[in-house]
Amino acid sequence: MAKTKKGQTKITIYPDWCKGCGLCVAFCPGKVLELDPMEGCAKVVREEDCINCGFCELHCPDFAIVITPKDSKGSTEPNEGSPKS
Amino acid sequence: MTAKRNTPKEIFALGAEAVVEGALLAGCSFYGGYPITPSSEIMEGMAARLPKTEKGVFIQMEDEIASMGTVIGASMAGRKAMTATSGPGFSLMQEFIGYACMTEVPLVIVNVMRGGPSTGLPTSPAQGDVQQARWGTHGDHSIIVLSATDVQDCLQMTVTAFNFAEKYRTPVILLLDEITAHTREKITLPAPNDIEIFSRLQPTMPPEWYKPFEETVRGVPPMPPLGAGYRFHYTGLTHDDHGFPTSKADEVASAISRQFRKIDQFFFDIQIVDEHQAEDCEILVVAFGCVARSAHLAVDQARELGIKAGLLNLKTLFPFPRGAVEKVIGNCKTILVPEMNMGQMSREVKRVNDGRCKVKTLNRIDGHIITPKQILDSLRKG
Amino acid sequence: MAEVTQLIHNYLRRDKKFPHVFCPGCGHGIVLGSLIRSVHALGIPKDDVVLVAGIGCSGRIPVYVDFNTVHAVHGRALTIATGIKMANPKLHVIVIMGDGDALSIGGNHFIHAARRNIGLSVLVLNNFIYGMTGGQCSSTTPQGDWSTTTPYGAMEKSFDLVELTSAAGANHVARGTTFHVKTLDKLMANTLTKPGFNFLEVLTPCHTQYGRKNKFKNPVEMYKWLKSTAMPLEAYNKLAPEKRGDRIPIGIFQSREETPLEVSYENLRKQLRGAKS
Amino acid sequence: MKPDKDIHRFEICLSGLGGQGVLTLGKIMGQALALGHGFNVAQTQSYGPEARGGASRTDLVISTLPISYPKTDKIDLLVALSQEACNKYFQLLKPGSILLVNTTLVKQVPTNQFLGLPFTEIAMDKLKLVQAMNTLVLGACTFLLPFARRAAMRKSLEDALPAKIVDINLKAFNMGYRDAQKAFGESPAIWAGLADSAPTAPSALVKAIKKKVPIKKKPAATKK
Repeated sequence: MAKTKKGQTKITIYPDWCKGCGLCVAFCPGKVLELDPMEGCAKVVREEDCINCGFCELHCPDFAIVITPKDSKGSTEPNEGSPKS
Repeated sequence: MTAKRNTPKEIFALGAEAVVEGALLAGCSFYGGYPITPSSEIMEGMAARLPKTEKGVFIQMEDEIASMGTVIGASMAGRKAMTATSGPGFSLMQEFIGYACMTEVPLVIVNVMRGGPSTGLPTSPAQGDVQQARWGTHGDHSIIVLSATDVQDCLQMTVTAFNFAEKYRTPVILLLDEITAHTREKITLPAPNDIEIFSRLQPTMPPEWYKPFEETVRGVPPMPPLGAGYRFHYTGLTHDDHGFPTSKADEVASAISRQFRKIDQFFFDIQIVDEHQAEDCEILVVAFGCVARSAHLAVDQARELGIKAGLLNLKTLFPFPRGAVEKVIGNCKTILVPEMNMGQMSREVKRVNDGRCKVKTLNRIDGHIITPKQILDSLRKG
Repeated sequence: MAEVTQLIHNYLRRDKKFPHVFCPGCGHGIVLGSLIRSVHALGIPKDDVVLVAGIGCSGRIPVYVDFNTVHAVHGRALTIATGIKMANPKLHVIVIMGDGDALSIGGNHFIHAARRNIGLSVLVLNNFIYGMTGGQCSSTTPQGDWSTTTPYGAMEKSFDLVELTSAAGANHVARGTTFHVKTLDKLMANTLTKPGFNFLEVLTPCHTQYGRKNKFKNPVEMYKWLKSTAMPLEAYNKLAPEKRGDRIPIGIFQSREETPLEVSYENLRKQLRGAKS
Repeated sequence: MKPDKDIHRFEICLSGLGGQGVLTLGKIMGQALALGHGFNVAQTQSYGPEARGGASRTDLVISTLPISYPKTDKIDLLVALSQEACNKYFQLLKPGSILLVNTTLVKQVPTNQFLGLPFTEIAMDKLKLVQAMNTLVLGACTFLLPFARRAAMRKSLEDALPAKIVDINLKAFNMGYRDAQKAFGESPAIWAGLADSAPTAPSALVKAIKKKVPIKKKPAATKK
């Protein structure tokens, strides 16, 4: 499984729907996300480090995270290097 | 089964068997149940017959609660569905009866009454579930409760029960008793074309315009089967027109009051009674089920003795046929209410009578029918 | 992958209030996501799906999703689902229940539905606790754990749902977790497609009612626990029994091909009617 | 169909041990009278736990008019096939009632006004089938009841039973009818009014009592 390049994705978080559970923040392998203590929800702080593993999108219990390719023609396949148990 | 019968036919049948015939004539194609004396003959009849019909489904469940669940599910999926039970089983069904009222799912429950409370007298008749049929499930609700007097009546009232269930989107309870269910009589099976059958209204608008619990002229919204393209939500929570939970006071009030109104405004259709010698009577017997048969004979015997007795045989127990009672008691001095319980129907009669006549009760709870002689003796005392 | 969330949004009921009612970190939303992805991937039309749920947190799921949905009474979702499936076997009937719902109050219905092997996809969202009513002990609360009704620790043993369901006669039995979502998606697809009683237990954390009282600081800690505790069944089986400890195997535990009830019944009807004419 | 005689509430009580086929007997008789003869018939039963051995009873009310009260009120014919049933239901007899007993099992009849045939013994000795006893009783009753027609009863029997046991039961039915004819001569005089145009005959009841239908041996064991 070839590693895709970092930073090819755009991450959108809907603050209205995010409840700030912190799952995405805790498990993101690239430490892309952080909890915003003021807003009480997750926000994107290092989008350029995103490896498009898809973990946050799959695990967000509130359907509040959307990942789209920056370049719309780019690969949207998830990187298989997602966290393993 | 394959060849459709086009002419009436005489059979010698049990009350329970007549219920089966009535249900099949009414278009029942689903039975979910659990065996319990003295209602099991209905279940056995359905087990033999339904798999031979085109779409008929019979399923024996693990208890009466589950039986009611399958009947509700089948009705949601578009079937005319029923179950039958007795005493303890009827108690177990109460929670789901409330759910069926709330979700307005048409179905028929036959309760063959036996002696109670608890296990009581499993093989003996009683009429102790009258108020339970009306008020058994928690919360305020409207419901239709019917009864039947003889075997032909079992057939007829089962058809009526299905028609009411479908017409008013409500559970309908048919209260029989052990004697009525276990009496064999000659009855006439009507030809299928000779009886009136009502089926629930279907929506005629596009799905996106459909509101499953909307106010309509009759107060009864159309009901599509699951899977027909009208995706909506059923819930036992108080819900809005679309079926989604709500606790807004105005939505709650309008939903619940519509559920009452859809039945209340059709009393003339729902309340069925039989009168016998009632036009000029001075002493009126109000009875139902097997006791109405004793009363019928007693009234005839009383008339021979010169007593102006009459009988009002209630086929609809709830909504209580107030109008029919009021109409008859104009000339009356006394009303006698014989029933095989400690006075459940006489409460209703007293309420309607409102002090106009003397209301006498005649109660029996020993597992035996009230005899014509008991009633006659009471009539003679006036 | 970009479609993941948008796809889910397409299946949600737009007029319902979001965010949904579930607590922060509750796994129920993750299960709903997995369910929607699987229904979509399998190409099952929304009209053909009937989602039946019981009472409890899991019972709130159907409101949000645009299928035919039924919110039943407590513990009895399977009975309504049985009626629906027998009345119309063409429908995909999916039942979502919680552990208390399915196995405590609904335990009898559960084992009998499994015994009948009726064609239902049955999801039990096991969070070890009664969430909605305030954290009371359920029949899957691990022995010794705290709940509001076991303030001195749960005394009774808990159910192993996988073993119970297999023994009761279900065709397919699986277990997944809300941490292992890709595995969950595969198990979900299996659960939605294979005929007969098809059971999937999903371990899903309830931090609010269970985690907080049982030494999990926050929801993340519970997912970490799932990550470190759950392991694939194949690996688990290779592990020496003494090394298994508290590990929980996940995967497919049972795959039988016995005829589902609705099919047997259809056959009986054909046979009876064939013999008649 | 229309019945050819007028009857107002003729009441029969059939009683015996559970397992003797009392309920089946009642059903076949009722069906014949309802469908084959055209009467209104209400058949009720005391309905006990489904174990064999206890007292079992079914009642028939037969009438040309619609039947209001379905239970029996004043029994015209009591059939007692066991001692227990005879003891238990004897009190139902009123003046003018006829009692028919199975003399194989009923050894102590509380009256000397009764008709008797050893039904169980006949079933075992002549038919080698104790289960056919109830059909013998049907035959005997068909003879005794002045409004009963033999052909209609036979037809009901044929309709009600599985094909493989029809023959033996028809044989039993005919045997019961003939044995009753032999033993009792005619139907009870008190029912003469119910017959077509039969002149009032000497009381068959009295005759039957005088005849004292013989009992050959100890009754067979009655355990079931």
